[in-house]
Amino acid sequence: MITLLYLAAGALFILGLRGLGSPRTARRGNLLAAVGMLLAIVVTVADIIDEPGVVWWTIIAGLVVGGGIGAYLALRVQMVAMPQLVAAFNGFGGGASALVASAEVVATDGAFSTETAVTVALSIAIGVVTLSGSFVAYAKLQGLITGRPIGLPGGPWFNAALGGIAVGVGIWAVVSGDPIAYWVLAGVTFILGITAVIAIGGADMPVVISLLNSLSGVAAAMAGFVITNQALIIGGALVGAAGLILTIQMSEAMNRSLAHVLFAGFGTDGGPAIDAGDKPVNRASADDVAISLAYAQTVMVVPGYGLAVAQAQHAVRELANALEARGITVEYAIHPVAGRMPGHMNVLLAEADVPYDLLLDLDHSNPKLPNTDVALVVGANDVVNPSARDDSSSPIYGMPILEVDLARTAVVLKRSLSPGFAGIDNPLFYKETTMMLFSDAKAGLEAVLAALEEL
Amino acid sequence: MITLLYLAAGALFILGLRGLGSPRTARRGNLLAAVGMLLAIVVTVADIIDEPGVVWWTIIAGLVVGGGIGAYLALRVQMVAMPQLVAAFNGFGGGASALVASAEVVATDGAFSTETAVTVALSIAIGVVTLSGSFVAYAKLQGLITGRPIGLPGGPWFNAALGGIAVGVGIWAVVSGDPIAYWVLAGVTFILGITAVIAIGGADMPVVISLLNSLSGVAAAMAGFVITNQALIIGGALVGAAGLILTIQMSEAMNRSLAHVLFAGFGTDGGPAIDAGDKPVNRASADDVAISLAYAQTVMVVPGYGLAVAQAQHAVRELANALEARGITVEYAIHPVAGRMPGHMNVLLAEADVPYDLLLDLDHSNPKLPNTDVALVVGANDVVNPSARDDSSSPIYGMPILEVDLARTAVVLKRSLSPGFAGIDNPLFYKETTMMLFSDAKAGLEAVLAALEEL
Amino acid sequence: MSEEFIQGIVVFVLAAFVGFEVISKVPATLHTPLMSGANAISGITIVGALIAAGFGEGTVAAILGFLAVTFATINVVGGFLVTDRMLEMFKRKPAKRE
Amino acid sequence: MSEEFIQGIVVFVLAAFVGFEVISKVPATLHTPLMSGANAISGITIVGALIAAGFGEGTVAAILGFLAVTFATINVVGGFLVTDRMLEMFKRKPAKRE
Amino acid sequence: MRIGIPKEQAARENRVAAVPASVKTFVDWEWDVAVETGAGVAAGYPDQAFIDSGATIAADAATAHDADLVLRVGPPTHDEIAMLHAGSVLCGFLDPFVATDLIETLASRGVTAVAVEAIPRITVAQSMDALSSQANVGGYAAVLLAASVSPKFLPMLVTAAGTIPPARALVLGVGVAGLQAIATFKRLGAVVFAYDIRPETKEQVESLGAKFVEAPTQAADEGGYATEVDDDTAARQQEVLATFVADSDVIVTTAQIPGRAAPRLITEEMITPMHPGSVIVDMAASTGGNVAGSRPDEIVDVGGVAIYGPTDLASRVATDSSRMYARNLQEIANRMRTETGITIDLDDDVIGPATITHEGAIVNPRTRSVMELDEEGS
Amino acid sequence: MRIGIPKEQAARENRVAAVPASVKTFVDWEWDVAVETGAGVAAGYPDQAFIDSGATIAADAATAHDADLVLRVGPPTHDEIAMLHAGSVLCGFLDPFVATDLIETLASRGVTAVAVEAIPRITVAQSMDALSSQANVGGYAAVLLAASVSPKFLPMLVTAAGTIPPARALVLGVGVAGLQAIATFKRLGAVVFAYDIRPETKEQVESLGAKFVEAPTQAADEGGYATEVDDDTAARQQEVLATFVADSDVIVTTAQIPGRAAPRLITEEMITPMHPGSVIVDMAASTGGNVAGSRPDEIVDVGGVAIYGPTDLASRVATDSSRMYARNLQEIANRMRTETGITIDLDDDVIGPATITHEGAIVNPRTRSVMELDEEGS
Ligand SMILES: NC(=O)c1ccc[n+]([C@@H]2O[C@H](COP(=O)([O-])OP(=O)(O)OC[C@H]3O[C@@H](n4cnc5c(N)ncnc54)[C@H](OP(=O)(O)O)[C@@H]3O)[C@@H](O)[C@H]2O)c1
Ligand SMILES: NC(=O)c1ccc[n+]([C@@H]2O[C@H](COP(=O)([O-])OP(=O)(O)OC[C@H]3O[C@@H](n4cnc5c(N)ncnc54)[C@H](OP(=O)(O)O)[C@@H]3O)[C@@H](O)[C@H]2O)c1
Ligand SMILES: NC(=O)c1ccc[n+]([C@@H]2O[C@H](COP(=O)([O-])OP(=O)(O)OC[C@H]3O[C@@H](n4cnc5c(N)ncnc54)[C@H](O)[C@@H]3O)[C@@H](O)[C@H]2O)c1
Ligand SMILES: NC(=O)c1ccc[n+]([C@@H]2O[C@H](COP(=O)([O-])OP(=O)(O)OC[C@H]3O[C@@H](n4cnc5c(N)ncnc54)[C@H](O)[C@@H]3O)[C@@H](O)[C@H]2O)c1
Repeated sequence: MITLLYLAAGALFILGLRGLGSPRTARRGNLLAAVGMLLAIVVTVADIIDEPGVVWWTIIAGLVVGGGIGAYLALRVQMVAMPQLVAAFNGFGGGASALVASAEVVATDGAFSTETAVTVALSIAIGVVTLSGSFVAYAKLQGLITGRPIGLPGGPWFNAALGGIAVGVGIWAVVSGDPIAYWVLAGVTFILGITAVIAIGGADMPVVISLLNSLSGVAAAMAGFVITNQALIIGGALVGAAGLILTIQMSEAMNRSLAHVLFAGFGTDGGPAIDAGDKPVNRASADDVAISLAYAQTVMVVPGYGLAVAQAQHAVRELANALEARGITVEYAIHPVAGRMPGHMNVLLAEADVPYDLLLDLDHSNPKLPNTDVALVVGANDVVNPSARDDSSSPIYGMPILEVDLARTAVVLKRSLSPGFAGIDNPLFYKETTMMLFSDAKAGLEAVLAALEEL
Repeated sequence: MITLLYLAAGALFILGLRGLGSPRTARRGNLLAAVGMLLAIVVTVADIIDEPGVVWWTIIAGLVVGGGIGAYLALRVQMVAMPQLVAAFNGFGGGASALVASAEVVATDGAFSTETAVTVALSIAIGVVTLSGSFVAYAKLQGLITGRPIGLPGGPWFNAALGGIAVGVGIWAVVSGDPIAYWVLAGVTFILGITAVIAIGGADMPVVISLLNSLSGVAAAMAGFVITNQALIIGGALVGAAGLILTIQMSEAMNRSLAHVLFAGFGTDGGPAIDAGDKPVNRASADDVAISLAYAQTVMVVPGYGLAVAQAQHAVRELANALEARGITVEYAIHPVAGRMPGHMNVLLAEADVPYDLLLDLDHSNPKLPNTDVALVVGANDVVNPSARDDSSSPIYGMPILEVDLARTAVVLKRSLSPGFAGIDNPLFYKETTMMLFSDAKAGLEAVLAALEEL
Repeated sequence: MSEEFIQGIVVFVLAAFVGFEVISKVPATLHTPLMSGANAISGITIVGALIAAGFGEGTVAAILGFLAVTFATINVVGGFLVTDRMLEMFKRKPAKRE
Repeated sequence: MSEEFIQGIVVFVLAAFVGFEVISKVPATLHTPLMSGANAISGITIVGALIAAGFGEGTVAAILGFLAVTFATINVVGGFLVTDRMLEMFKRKPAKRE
Repeated sequence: MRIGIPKEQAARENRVAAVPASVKTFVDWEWDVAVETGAGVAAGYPDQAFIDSGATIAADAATAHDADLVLRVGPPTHDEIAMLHAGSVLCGFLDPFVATDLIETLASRGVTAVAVEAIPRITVAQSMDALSSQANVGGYAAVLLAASVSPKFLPMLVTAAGTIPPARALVLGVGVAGLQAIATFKRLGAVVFAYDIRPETKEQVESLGAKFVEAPTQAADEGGYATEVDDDTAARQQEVLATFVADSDVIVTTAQIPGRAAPRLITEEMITPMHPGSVIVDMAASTGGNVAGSRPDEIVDVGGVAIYGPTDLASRVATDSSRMYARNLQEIANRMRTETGITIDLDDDVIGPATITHEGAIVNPRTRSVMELDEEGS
Repeated sequence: MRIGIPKEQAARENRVAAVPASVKTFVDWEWDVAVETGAGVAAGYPDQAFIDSGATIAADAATAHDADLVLRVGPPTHDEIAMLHAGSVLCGFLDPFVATDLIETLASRGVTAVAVEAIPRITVAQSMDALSSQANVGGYAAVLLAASVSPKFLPMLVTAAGTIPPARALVLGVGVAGLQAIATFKRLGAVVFAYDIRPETKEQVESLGAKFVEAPTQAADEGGYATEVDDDTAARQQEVLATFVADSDVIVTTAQIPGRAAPRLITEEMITPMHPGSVIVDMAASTGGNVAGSRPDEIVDVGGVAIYGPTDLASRVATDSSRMYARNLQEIANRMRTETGITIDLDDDVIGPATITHEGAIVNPRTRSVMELDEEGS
């Protein structure tokens, strides 16, 4: 019977994970998974409540202390610090799995069947790597240690060697059944977790955390084998597999291969070239832009010379059509000198059959921009440069601009941070409310459209 | 150990089903599933080969006879008759599951634990419904009995009553353990299968077969419980679930709700309105068109007045772009009098920026059409009417036409079978090589593009 | 309920989840082949049939077993073959542009 | 290998398949929340921790159990809460056109 | 078989009835082609181009008219008719329902006259339909005329020197010429409204991305042509049109009713509220005009609004209008062609109705009825 | 503060320096505006429209010139200069680097002359850049001229009377006018090729969907203007251009080098192989012409090719070119505006360089250098 209830919890996890994959259902998904977890905990407690000799204080103390710390951290932390928090939580999870297996080692003094011994060793090894690796990731993101990859003596071979040692110790533990061997294994893998993650750059940390998350699932599943509990096996296997897929998707979204991320030290990998010196930009993917657009009520398209260069007039119209089909109001703000000739944008948008009454000139669009949810700047630069308004030393000071910096969100689609005709930098790109989508305008708009249709 | 091999077979089934969902991998998927099946059979045989008292002749005879019949039917049958063949095969599968459970009844004389008894009853009931229902579907499609829904006394309540009786008998069997009860159950459900399917129209048979297919999976899974075999449980559950999803997708693709199909008698459902009197047309979905296009090397777009009415010029260009991105050659055949004014198509296609050198006039396109894989006729009618060439009594006899009827496949996109300007019927629509996609030109092209991008 | 039976339920539920998830949006042209392929897989009952046939005692059991194996084999062999035939249309690969 | 262990493997494989299939193409904005949610689910190890803690004999076992429960609970509680916070942005529904 | 292509003598007529491509086809049929010297120059086809296609150059009009088949653009003068020999076939725009004296002369000289405007507008004759091909060019040329004389930009422009709103264009009469006018206005970026009496044109107007003006409509006759409207309908029509006319910057009117005076669609009162600088091109000026005050080939100023009544629109695009017209004639000739030359088959669906005079008689019923020949005979 | 808008007297000049919208702005600034009677009529702005915006109508030129700020389109005649009072500001196209005698007279009369062509083409001055706004209109008008006189269809048409291939258009010189010409040709459906000496124009040409002719290029000066090319480059340029010119049906040339004669891009030998009926519009005719044989405001026929040298293109679209020009002047006036009226600040980035004469002296360095004033002084 209890197995069936665990199965129900597992089913809730599945539905939860599935829900988390789409913006519409993500919150509900998280809730379902949480309910599943509650079910599993209640079932377990109910199952042991009548057993004799249960040590309750450890359970209650653990639940209270852990719950308090978890809730405090989760509710207090700032939005930007969330990824590192996830890393920390994940480390605790991995550690818990390792502890469960360790407790079994203590309880049985290492007397396992071979197959169980293998799972014990795996629980401990994977759990501990997750623990130490996650905390290094946390420290990197939190700025406690440098975000730059830290070189190891011997480079990547160091970790390879350490991995080899861990395997050897694991075999020793399984074969000998000696508890000491398990503790040595824990020690070696603890170091391995640190050295493996410390060698990876801060920018790749999200991918690393996702991979560690997948590993903590595997650790939980292994622990399930150790204590013969199907809830752990189902939940752990689920997370292990789902986490792996997610890790691959994340590295694809960042244009990295997973191998590159993990073994960066083996080769040299320049990474995406765009970087604004020290000034940080919010770099968005087509998916991110699609979501911002999908959840907007009003969108203002601001076309510029880049739209013309990319010949993206048809693409922009299609995207606008798709947004309109979702009930979103789309208008176009046409700056008097956008492009390279008077009426440049008009020619292009007329070709794409954009109705004239959606084209707003400066006087009509600027009053609307502060109430616009998303200003979608397509290949425009100088005509949306706030310096012209704010910085009297700017060569373009005094030129009227489209004030997209006042919109709730500005999405800027261009290929790089290069300047436009006037050859000057644009503070808009570094604003908090600005998302930069680096791409050719046509390709970028098409990607956004494709992403939108998948929402 | 054997369980793990069954698990491997199950994994192959999963990979196979997944492959079958996409055109690129469908053949490989089928092969994987077949390998999984072979593995399961070999494992089973290997498992029992050393057991004493195995009756080999029934096994060998069954395999030979069944294999021969199956192969003969599969390889001999005509393409058009395939759906009914699938129905027949499915019936055999359901029957087999029922027989496995029945054999268990015979062997144990009905002495089961309650839970096992339930699964035995379910195996028999579901297996037999599948058997008789599938054969009725077969007979309908093969024309052995009329395709029209056959009314039953009391209409749908008849089947409801029969279903109630079956449940009653099932309970009797489980409670009493009397073998007779199981045989009565088999009898009742046999009739139920017939009466349930016979009340449904021939056009809906594909959906019904898919549902019966799902049921045969459930029957197999139940049989798995009966003989405690995880291969049957995994395979059966897989097919049961996948079949159900597929059934829903199929009825959606046919614009029917599943409930409507099954309980058509409860309400009246007009069904799609377009029907060419007695002349049959190949009615295609956007997916079908997308696949034909995706697997073509050369596509000729033939625009007509309907393209103008729908203002689908941008949509056609987008679709062409997507095809070109796949390396497919797309050209446009412009008939001199397509549309309602000289140069009508030119105006529209120029607006959509179709390069002039892709526009072929009559003299240049007709020689190419016989070697064109797909001629995509968008809202054209008279200008592709073969009567003008073939039928000297036709009022348009003698007008030069675009000979899309000579292309390997012609896809005609228009809203209905209504005639065009000349007011005459078009034999092109009834050709075997013609697929009709009934839709507004713009909406239709957009749907095809969406479908194409999912391939 | 026996432990075995419960295990069966666990496996059944998980396999059903896989079945639900494995079918994403399938193009209409593949509906029939997919149905046919799934149908062939449901012939897994052949494993049960083999066991039933092999261990059936008495004429009735033997006949039932024989029939079960025959039916299931028709389903399996015919099913996979006919699916493969349906899928022939997907053999041709789009060639590169000349 | 014990029957139980084999059952475990069956369940593990099937659950892993579900895990693979359940994640279809996820928009990048959901990568972090999904990761966080999955991470919370991996806290299922709390079940093991509860059992370990409940039945641990001796001080070492008790401490290990206590730590295991604490760690796992942090993961579970913190994980679900933080995921929910991340997902707040999806609360707003697009309104109809005025 | 000898075929003659005279040089057109009419003022403002730049077109020619054959182009090198059609000459080449005739030569392929083993016909002798004589092109009068300079016949194609105004259309951009020098003599040498015809020579290269296999024609001989006729030194004067008499030689060019001395042929079995004479292809012309406009009707011949009496002098030119005198150059035709009996039994020859003359093919061109002959105005056969109005210019009856010319027809009479042709008949009396024993010339077979085939009038391209009488080619029936049936599907199989589309390639011979010179009315359509020339109306098509006319619609295009009318818009270019209007655009080039309009003091307003047609497209919308947002510039540093202010936003220029798009011009509003109105097309009245949406036959072949009207449709092409809509398309050309659209290309130039104007906001286009259009109206025609025939209800089916609404869909056609919209198929070009323009807006239909919802004034009263009335079904066409069985030939697809518009019929006259009663005074009441006309009044309601004008009422609706008035506001659109007043707001328009450029107007092209093309409305015709075959065999009758063109309908008056724009009255003087409707013009008064228009902006000064607005332009109206009345393509129906030669048949009475759709616009009050329009005069053929003149520019009339009504309170700052310029009303053009050009009758030579197709001729302004002479290279291509000649090319299309020559192709029409080539197809007609092909229809008449036999092994050895040409024959006139009065029972032919296409040639029959288009033949006006044959073997000394006036054979076309409509011409006969206009000339009241049958009544006299009855 | 009184502002005067005289009626332009030059031939073919239809524009006016103020439109009702700009008058309204001046009135809002509490300026008195006097518009000479009939000044706006040719541009489609009757006196009444100005009155409605708050202007008074001046009965004659003298009254209109008797103001603190006089806004004109073209330069004044000596008679008109005589009507200006000392200390007044004159703003318009004054041709300040060529028409030096006029400048001298203005200086001697104590008139402050602000020449719009000397407004620097910097970002903040874009709304005052009359050269751009008028060149833009000119590019549009040039294409409409070419299209309306071309005997060929610009767009492609597939019709029952044969397929008409699209015309090939060539635009030489891709500044403001050239870009608008490309855009307008594209709208009309021609296949457009374009060329400019400045390499950055390639991307601009392609951004309008046209094709760039890959002839030699040469970087612009720091002001963004083209510089003169050496003979060798010119020869290679012509070699490449020759084939494109020969194949073109319509050509618009706009190439200018500020302060110099326009570059000769099309020679007589390049014209010879062109089809008869082809059309060339040389927008640089008044500064020497890009095309051999072009003459200002004349139509020259070179072997059937018509070469137009219009100098009044912007004036042909007078309603909208006036509207943009008036807006430019309004922005300039705004730049000069103070609480009480206007002042000329010679240190202003925009007004400074554009001021030619002030307080009796010629202050513009370039005019001074053309007049060799500084050398004399040094
Ligand atoms: N309208 C006129 O009459 C006229 C005439 C002359 C000069 N101007 C000047 O031109 C400027 C116009 O402003 P603007 O905002 O339209 O343009 P802009 O300031 O020149 O900026 C255009 C931006 O588009 C991006 N871009 C170029 N190609 C692209 C592609 N294929 N895909 C995506 N992005 C692309 C470039 O950034 P990346 O390289 O990073 O992609 C560039 O920063 C003003 O400074 C104006 O004064 C206007
Ligand atoms: N080009 C000319 O100069 C000219 C002038 C006058 C007459 N014509 C005549 O017009 C005809 C032209 O031939 P054609 O093949 O282009 O056109 P057509 O024969 O008139 O056929 C057009 C087809 O488009 C379909 N359609 C209409 N609206 C649609 C929409 N929104 N979406 C999808 N389909 C739509 C209609 O079928 P459904 O209703 O089923 O959708 C109709 O059968 C010829 O007969 C020609 O002789 C031509
Ligand atoms: N089937 C064919 O092959 C073919 C070929 C060419 C033209 N046609 C048809 O012939 C018909 C006439 O074409 P056309 O261009 O020669 O016409 P037209 O030149 O005779 O007349 C021009 C237009 O004026 C309209 N008109 C007449 N009176 C009007 C009024 N009072 N108010 C508004 N509009 C009025 C007519 O409806 C017509 O559309 C059209 O239907 C056309 O499609 C058919
Ligand atoms: N930043 C601004 O505010 C602003 C405003 C308007 C114009 N501009 C720039 O000013 C520049 C000049 O514009 P314009 O239209 O006044 O130019 P223009 O009228 O002086 O010349 C027209 C064109 O002729 C070209 N040309 C000169 N010699 C040539 C030769 N030998 N061969 C081919 N082409 C030749 C020039 O490069 C120029 O593009 C452009 O770069 C334009 O973008 C800038």
